Amino acid sequence: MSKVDLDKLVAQFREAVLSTHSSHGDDTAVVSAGQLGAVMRWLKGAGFDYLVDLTAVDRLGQEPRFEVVYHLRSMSSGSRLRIKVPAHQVEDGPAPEVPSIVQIWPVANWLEREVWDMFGIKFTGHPDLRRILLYEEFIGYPLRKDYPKEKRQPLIRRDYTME
Amino acid sequence: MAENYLTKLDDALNWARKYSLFTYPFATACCAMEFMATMAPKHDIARFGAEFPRFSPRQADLLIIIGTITEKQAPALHRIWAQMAEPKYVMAFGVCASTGGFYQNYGTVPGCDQIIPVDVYVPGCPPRPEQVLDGLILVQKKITEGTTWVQRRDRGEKHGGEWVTPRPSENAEKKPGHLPVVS
Amino acid sequence: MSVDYAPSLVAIIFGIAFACVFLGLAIFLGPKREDPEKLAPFECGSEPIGSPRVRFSVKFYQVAILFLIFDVESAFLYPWAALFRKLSCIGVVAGTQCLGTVTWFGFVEMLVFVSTLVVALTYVWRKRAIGWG
Amino acid sequence: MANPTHESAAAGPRQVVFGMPTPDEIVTERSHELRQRLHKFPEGEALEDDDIELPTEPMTVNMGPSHPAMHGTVRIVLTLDGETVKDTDVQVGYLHRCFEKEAESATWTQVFPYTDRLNYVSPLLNNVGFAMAVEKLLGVEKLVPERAQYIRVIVGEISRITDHLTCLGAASAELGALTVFFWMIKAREWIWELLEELTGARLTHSYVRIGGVQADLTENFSARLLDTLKRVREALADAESALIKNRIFRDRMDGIATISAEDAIAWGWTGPCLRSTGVPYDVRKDHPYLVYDRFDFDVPVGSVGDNFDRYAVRLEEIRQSMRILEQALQQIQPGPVLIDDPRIALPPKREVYNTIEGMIGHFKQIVDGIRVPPGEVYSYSEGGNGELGFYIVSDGTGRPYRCHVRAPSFINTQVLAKLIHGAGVADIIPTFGMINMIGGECDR
Repeated sequence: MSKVDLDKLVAQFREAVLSTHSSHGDDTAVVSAGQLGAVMRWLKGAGFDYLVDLTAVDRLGQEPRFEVVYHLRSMSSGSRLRIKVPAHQVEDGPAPEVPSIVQIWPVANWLEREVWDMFGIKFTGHPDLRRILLYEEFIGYPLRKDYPKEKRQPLIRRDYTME
Repeated sequence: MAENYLTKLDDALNWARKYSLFTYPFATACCAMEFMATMAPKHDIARFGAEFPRFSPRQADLLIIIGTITEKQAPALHRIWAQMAEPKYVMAFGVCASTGGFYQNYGTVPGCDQIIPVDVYVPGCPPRPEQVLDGLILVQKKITEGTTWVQRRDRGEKHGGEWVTPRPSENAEKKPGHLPVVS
Repeated sequence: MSVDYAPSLVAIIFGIAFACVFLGLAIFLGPKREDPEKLAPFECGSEPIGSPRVRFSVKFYQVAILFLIFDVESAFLYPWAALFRKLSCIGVVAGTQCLGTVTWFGFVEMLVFVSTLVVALTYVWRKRAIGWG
Repeated sequence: MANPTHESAAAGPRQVVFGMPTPDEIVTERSHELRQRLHKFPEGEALEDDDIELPTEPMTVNMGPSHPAMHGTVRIVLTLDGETVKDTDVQVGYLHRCFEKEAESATWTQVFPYTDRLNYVSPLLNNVGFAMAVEKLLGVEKLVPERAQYIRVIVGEISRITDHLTCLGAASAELGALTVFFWMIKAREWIWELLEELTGARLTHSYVRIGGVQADLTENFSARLLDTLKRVREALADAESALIKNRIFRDRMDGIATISAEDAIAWGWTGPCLRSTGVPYDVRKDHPYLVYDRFDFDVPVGSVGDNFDRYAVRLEEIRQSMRILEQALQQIQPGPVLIDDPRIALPPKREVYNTIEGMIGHFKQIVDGIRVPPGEVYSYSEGGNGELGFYIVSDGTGRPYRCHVRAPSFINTQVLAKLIHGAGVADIIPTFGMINMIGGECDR
């Protein structure tokens, strides 16, 4: 995405866009969670008709602990954009909330369910927010930095003494 | 050593069962690609009588667990093994099925023998088709010797038998079906 | 002409015996270990949901019955074809040659049989009972 | 002991007690309903018995995780009305092997074996994708030697051919054409022999390194590759002549699961599936990476976007990959295959044993991993099933802080529910086969 689009975005949403930077050729805009729906709708109107990817990063120790990362692409011009949304996690408080964009791009359905499954970030307005990769009985969110890698929660194990 | 347990009729039956193993390929991951190659004309599994994959546990003798077994898949695996008609044999195809391979994490079962008794483990990630055929020959040898898990159980051998199986540690809570969570 | 039915009798007996031997072998020699989990319905490894006793649409029954009718019809063609030479030949049949006069009786007989079923077929076709739409 | 089945939120499958309702229950329940329907019809017409269709109950069936057509890792809870599918709940995750958590505890080079097992049908394309992402983060993608880039293109296209061969073979087998399955697997076997010689493994190669590739091409590799491609072309021609004009195959594939271009874009489709709907989006053409801009090949595009178009696009893509291979084999020049920057690539063994810097460099790199400057990058390449993206965040240590994979199979499978609504049960198999969902990549 050329510098122009980024400036247009900042001009359009002055208070929503917290900061913009560009690293390794990817233009990034950090947007506040509240305005996310409006920004995304505007971007879709501005030609970004393709949601490439949606994921999250757990930056344990920094203040906005989670940040949800969206990658957009415009089919016509081929330009790409990354939108980041900070999500705060109060110490063992309720799950962080980010508005869902399933209404804008249907592809976000499973992607948001996966971020909920792996990070515990709730997407308000998502039609069917359940775990997608793990089983319902799983407690905790594995891709968080404080979840140990080998902490298994087995559904079923063979009991040698019973045979 | 195991020969004297078997009578002539059992010998004949085992001989027949050995050469007509109908496989239930419980295929999940990358090893399935290698299983296709084992079935394909070049490394033909049909030479050993195990050509016909039966996708219903009622008609299968040999359950081949092909690929990684995850915690979410484990109940399905146990249910299919339980629904297999007797006598049933199990072969763990690949390192992930045998010990969980290099996926030692919250989502993967560390080896399918945590869920069902296994007769033959075929190492390799994925094992070469020759290794798989070697594993199949090993299953056939165990059938004739009478040392497969099903035959041991029919003879009433408890764990006190000569083969060693991992025992749950003493502090494991005594609920059936649950080992302590390794943290 | 006395037709010797002995060979067909032996064939029938052999067929039944063959089936009984193998079923018997399976029943007597096969180990039996039933437990509730083994007898549960097999649904690709998942917990069985819903009940198989569900009211089906009548289409299935219709198509099955229609198939049965026309299948049995084609079954009648076999004996007819075997005896076709005898039927349409007044006089002695030497192997494949009919020494007497050749008549149309065999052919017409089957024509009548088939045409009645063709009438049934057109009726079913017009009522769209065959189609899967 | 077994966990209770999850009740899907949508029209959840009713948990019917296992047992037949008694006859009088049926009579009372049905006659009430029938009387209601009769009242609706005017007097004369009600006697016409054709119109009254007894209400049928939907049947709930599991097309469960361990199903030959479901690649063993997807469970579909089907609500069927006779043959037509009324409601589906596609459940994935049965092969979730926690790639992203494993990547966080492995050094940068140790992640390569994990990337092999993402899309395990075309492993080298994942290797190349991951290596390019890390090089982009390091900022050295221009310094990768040219011969290494050519070798990456060559092994990548060979891997793409095996991907499409396996997908077409498996889909034909699921439709009953077992002979075509054996032809395709035979063709793939020839290619695997070649790759085994080059990389050491038939399937899990781990051949690409950050900064280049692990070893140079074996001697007269190009001659043997061209011969293999000729034989693969013959096998492909046999398969095509057997299937393309086969009435049964065309009836099962034509017009089934069609999707419009707008829907495909809205649902995030990429790769052969998107191209089958007419959108010519191919990362190799739109954002050329490595040396793809030096070859001329065209992007096969379907028209209707049904199952047969996806089959034909993949078939044509195999031929385009062969064209790329032939051009790459001519243009390749001798030269180094690994970047000679000691901070990134391992020094050659000769130096490791003889010089102290080589030994220390080798030791540091194996133990602590490559020092990647902190930052984040999203790098994308054309995988077997679509745009394979790697979003990598580094905090400066030798291990990735976050390594997310944009998995084309995970996103392509999402629209399966929409494609099979109202279709017959038998149409699920070719539709799922043509989406080419690979468990390792879908569930990561």
